[in-house]
Amino acid sequence: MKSIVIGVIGSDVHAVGNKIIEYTLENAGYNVVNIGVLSSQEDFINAAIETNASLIMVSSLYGHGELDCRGMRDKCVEAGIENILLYVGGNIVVGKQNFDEVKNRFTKMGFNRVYPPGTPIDQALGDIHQDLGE
Amino acid sequence: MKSIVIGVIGSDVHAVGNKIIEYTLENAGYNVVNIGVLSSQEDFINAAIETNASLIMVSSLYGHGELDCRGMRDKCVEAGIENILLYVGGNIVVGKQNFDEVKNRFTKMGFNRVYPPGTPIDQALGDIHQDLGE
Amino acid sequence: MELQNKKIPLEQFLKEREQVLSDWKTGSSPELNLDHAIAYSKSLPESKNLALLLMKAKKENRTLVQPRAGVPVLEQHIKLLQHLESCGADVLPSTIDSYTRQNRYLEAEKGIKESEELGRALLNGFPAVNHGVEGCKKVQESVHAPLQARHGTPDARLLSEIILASGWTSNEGGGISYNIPYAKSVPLETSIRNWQYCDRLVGYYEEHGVHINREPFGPLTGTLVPPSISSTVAICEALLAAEQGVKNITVGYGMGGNIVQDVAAIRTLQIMTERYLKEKGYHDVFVSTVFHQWMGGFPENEAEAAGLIAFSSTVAALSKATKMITKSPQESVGIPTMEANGYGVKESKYIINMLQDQQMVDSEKLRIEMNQIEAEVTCLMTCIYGAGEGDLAKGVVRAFEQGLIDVPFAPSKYNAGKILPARDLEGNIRILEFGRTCFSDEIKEFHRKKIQERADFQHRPISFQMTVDDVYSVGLGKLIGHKK
Amino acid sequence: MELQNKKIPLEQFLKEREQVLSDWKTGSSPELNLDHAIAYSKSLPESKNLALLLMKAKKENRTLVQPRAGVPVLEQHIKLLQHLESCGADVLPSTIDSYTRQNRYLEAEKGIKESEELGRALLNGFPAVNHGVEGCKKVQESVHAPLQARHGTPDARLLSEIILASGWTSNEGGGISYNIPYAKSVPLETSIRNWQYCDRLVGYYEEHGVHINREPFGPLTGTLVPPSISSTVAICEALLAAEQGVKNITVGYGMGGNIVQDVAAIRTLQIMTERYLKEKGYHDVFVSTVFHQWMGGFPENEAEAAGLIAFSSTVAALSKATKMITKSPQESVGIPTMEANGYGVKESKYIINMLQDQQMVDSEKLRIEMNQIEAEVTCLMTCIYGAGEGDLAKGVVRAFEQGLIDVPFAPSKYNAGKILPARDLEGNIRILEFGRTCFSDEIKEFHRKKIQERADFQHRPISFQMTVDDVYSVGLGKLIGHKK
Ligand code: B12
Ligand code: B12
Repeated sequence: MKSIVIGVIGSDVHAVGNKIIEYTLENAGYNVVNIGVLSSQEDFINAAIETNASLIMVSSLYGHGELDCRGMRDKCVEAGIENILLYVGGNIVVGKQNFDEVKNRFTKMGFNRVYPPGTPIDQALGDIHQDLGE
Repeated sequence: MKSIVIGVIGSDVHAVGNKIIEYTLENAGYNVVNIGVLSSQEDFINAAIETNASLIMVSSLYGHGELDCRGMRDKCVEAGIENILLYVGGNIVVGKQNFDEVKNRFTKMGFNRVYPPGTPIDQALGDIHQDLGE
Repeated sequence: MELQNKKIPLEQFLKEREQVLSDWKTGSSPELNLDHAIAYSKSLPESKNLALLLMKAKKENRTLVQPRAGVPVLEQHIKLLQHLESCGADVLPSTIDSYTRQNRYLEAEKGIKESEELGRALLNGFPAVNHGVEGCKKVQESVHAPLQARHGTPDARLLSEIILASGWTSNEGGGISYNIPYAKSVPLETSIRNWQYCDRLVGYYEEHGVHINREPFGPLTGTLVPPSISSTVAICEALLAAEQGVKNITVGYGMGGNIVQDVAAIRTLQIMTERYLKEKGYHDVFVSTVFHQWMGGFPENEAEAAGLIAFSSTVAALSKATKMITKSPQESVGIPTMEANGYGVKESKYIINMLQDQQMVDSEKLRIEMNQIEAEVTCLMTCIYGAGEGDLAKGVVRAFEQGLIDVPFAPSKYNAGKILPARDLEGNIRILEFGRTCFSDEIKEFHRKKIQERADFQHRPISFQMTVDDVYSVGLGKLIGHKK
Repeated sequence: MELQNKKIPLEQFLKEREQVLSDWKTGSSPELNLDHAIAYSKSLPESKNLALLLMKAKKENRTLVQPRAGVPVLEQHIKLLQHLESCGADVLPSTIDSYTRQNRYLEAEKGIKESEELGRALLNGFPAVNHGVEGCKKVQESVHAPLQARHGTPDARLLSEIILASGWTSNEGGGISYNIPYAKSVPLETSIRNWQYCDRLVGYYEEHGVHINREPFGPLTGTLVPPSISSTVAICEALLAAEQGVKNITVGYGMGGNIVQDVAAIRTLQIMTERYLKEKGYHDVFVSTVFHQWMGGFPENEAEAAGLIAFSSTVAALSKATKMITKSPQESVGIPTMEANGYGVKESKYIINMLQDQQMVDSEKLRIEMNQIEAEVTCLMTCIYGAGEGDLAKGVVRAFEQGLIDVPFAPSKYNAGKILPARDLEGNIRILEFGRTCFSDEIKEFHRKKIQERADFQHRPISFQMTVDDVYSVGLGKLIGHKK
């Protein structure tokens, strides 16, 4: 059973989606490590190392995602988990922006998959399945 | 007391505005000759000649205004009332169109004043007053 | 021949039919052969039949959503309907242009041509007669939902022939509701007689196993019509239709703005239409209701218009009307773009779905308002039958002639035009001036009291200015008009 | 010092104040001198005072309209508020960004700078502390309507000082409602103590003749919160505020979706808050209510979102809440543009005006729902006071500790998080799993019955999946969640 770290980054307290992601991923057969809301990049990375996770799913709902996610891939590299998969989703920037540009920004930051607002977790299950290859 | 001919042109049956225009213009002190809905250009012109009116106010609500109003000025000229004032208002074309273009079309047809959708009759009282100079 | 409420004999109908079909070139299509048309209608899937869909919806206590829509050019019209369907419309319309409504097919022809040439619509609807059965069939075959013609045609005989032969399964209108608000000098005898033909045609289809829905136009002038007036007209037209063999009728009502009065109106309309049909011996007619979103002047601002659309939908959902007709955020400006029309559908459908499991709660207040409408309708119906010495068709003609029933703001010279409506303190539509309408003294007293309360509260005299203020008010953002 | 529900003595307050003001550089502004601040506040026109405006609106049975809005750059923020005012907002907000809410002023500073440089907002609100009294005053002086800070800050002491000294006349929040939904590991003792300070500050202003409004944050997590839970929190915060000298309180509620339950909730909230305040000896506190348009996940489509906004407004108007907080058609996507936010205001205001003269009709059903909420709140309040051995502040802390009161979906580890809500067959929010909440057996039985009815109807087991489906449902266009 592969492990996935989930959580909500930065000063973000949106907890509802996070609880539902946990429930959905567990139902889909993954070992879910939920570090909850108000989590720092370090919290995510430490949890991933401890549990030997294959994927970190960062949620950011409140708009500061761009500020909060910068440098996360570098920190993974430093921590020795350079190959870990990084997903980000929720409402990851402030306001309604052209999503291609947003995706581009986060891809450059080193995220493997970037989801537009309103993508429920169920819609990402296919990607996870494919990327984790189970 | 100057006379104004009012009516609704073509196959148009929108009667509410017409009744309110009659009421408002009478209250404003004009002699109103209301030929009602479903009126042809000829109906307007005959009424104007009969009552020696200074102004014809054409209402068109239903969208066919452009088809119905064409050639009206020429008919006035033919009938010998070439100098009569012609106003048109209501919802004079089909759909939401750039009003400058619409105004242009009707001005070219020989209308002295052209009103955009949602101009209640009260807002035209100033123009009437000015044009009829009383 | 004298007008009476009597089913048109088959031979007479068929003879008249020949004449009707010769009115315009598209009437000579072989597709208009009745055997052929019936066979074709029977070949269509049940899901395209509005009569059946309404029965299903009513059983499920659901409200169907239908926009108005029509443009002159065939391809554009199909595209428009497909878009509206994709936005969630349960029932599709084809709103007919105003030249066709006045049987001016030559002008409609010109309008189609110019619209094609200029690349913008010059007609305000879909000229179904000019497009003929071939065109109308193509429309029908391009969509999944049932199709209905919506118009305002005093003489819709040829139009009705064409749309039914094209597999459209509903026709809006009636001898009163498509005359009084839509014509100036067509005698009621004429329009009622013409609509008897339209209904007889539906009866013919029914006799041959094809269900067709008929829908009297409820809102009339759309402008401050007291519920009892519009309900009475709807009930009369339902009865006239039933006599000709119509079996599936949707009676309509245009939103007034007071939630309790609106729900009371829909409920009473359903109950009383069924009651009168039974009472007059029509036992197998299925009755449903249609609620029209606000039919008077709309606010210009699109956000406000969107608000009014959702508010209308909320009331419709609470009333559990079987169908609702939507508006668009561009209503006050002009015929909506495809997108704006779809916006109205999507927004409305969302509210209907959200409120699927809620309805207006029973209360004393609702009961009182229902009783009031019932008393008024009973009063009007009684005097209509009285005027006709028992014959409904004659009664209607005479009642209008004598002003016993009177529709506010109607353009027809066959309407007395003496009645004046105004709102009371809670926004209910009441009657300020009765003209010669045959309401009982008790009813008149009720209305006078309500209007007086408002006059006192607003410190103003009771006058036409009150009515005028109320005509403008919803467009300006209030339900009850105020002195400027 | 041990937490208790007791007015903070003046000297202690003033001493603590020195420390608070030294938290960030803007705290040293001379404008924060209390004499100066009070004098300035008194110099402002009455029309800018929210406490007074609410009293006026309540008397007139009117519902005020207020959006949420905040952007990082000062000039942009002013422009935004001026636009919203021109769209008809009666009360103006300044929604504070999330770094400020967590007292991370350094990060907020960075966010302002980058937003200025990139020309787009990187913060999700207006960082009032960083802008200081000078900036906040400028905002206030640029608009006509009263200003309120809206945030979600467990420690809002410095923020409160700054906004009040700037002439803003209302502060949203409370020791429970700005902790449980907005924090993970801030102990309730701490946030309640901090909000006692904020309330004491308001008390100080009141003692010196300046009316200030306080508004507990009603909706909590905005997600299927049963009305009795949110009402109990609001009442507790009203009582805690009153003890510190607050005289003008607006208790809030986030729309649930069943119209009867929503109106019952607003009515009960008004009545019970007043009752508890009187009972506990606070006789001169003015209570009003605020209704939040749907606070859970919004539909993505803008037409649907516009529908939901108008539907929310309709319910608010029928409930006659004193104020309503609006949403925008872009809610599900992100912080709205100025235009989208104004659209929500215009649409909402239109509905409020339209329904000014109507309210929810009294009915048996409404009475039952009100009684239900009353019984539940009484139950919770009794056990909170019990847990605190008579002291409300202690009681709240212990009740949360023991899970006697429990907020669904809250992120705080000081919340038990065992309660699970779900809708019944009519869309009322009920409780599926009680955790350790101290509801009576009778109350539990009522909820179980309601949920069982739904399970039977939907042919499904009672489980968390029901809750999950209900979390998604409104965004997907239904009130009651269905199995996929
Ligand atoms: C009520 C109404 C009806 C009623 C009319 C009842 C009756 N017999 O009077 C009914 C339901 C029957 C109806 C029918 C139709 N209608 Co209609 N109707 C309306 C509606 C909702 C309100 C009109 C109204 O009474 N307003 C209140 C009065 C007081 O305002 P008013 O009419 O605008 O008049 C004022 C001003 O315009 C101005 N004014 C008018 N004329 C003039 C002239 C001058 C010189 C000046 C200065 C000012 C001026 O002063 C008046 C008083 O203040 C409007 C949309 C709207 N405005 O919200 C559509 C509308 C006018 N209808 C429309 C259409 C298309 C139709 C139909 C073809 C059906 C359809 N497709 O839906 C039929 C046409 C029938 C026909 N042959 O004419 C369209 C016209 C579209 C366009 N121009 O692009 C509109 C705009 C709706 C829409 N957006 O589609 N309608
Ligand atoms: C409920 C809510 C709240 C509640 C949250 C309660 C709580 N503690 O959980 C309250 C009222 C407290 C709140 C507060 C705030 N909120 Co809020 N909130 C919402 C709202 C209405 C619904 C969120 C929700 O619960 N949805 C239901 C769940 C199931 O969906 P979800 O959260 O989107 O999660 C799903 C998907 O996004 C996806 N997903 C999430 N993460 C990931 C990650 C990956 C990798 C993948 C594949 C998928 C995925 O899967 C989840 C499950 O299906 C949204 C708007 C909306 N969506 O309609 C705003 C919203 C998220 N909030 C917003 C903001 C700004 C705030 C505030 C700053 C206040 C404000 N300005 O109004 C504060 C922030 C507090 C903080 N420090 O974080 C903004 C964010 C703006 C932006 N990004 O531009 C939004 C979009 C509203 C708006 N348009 O302004 N909020």
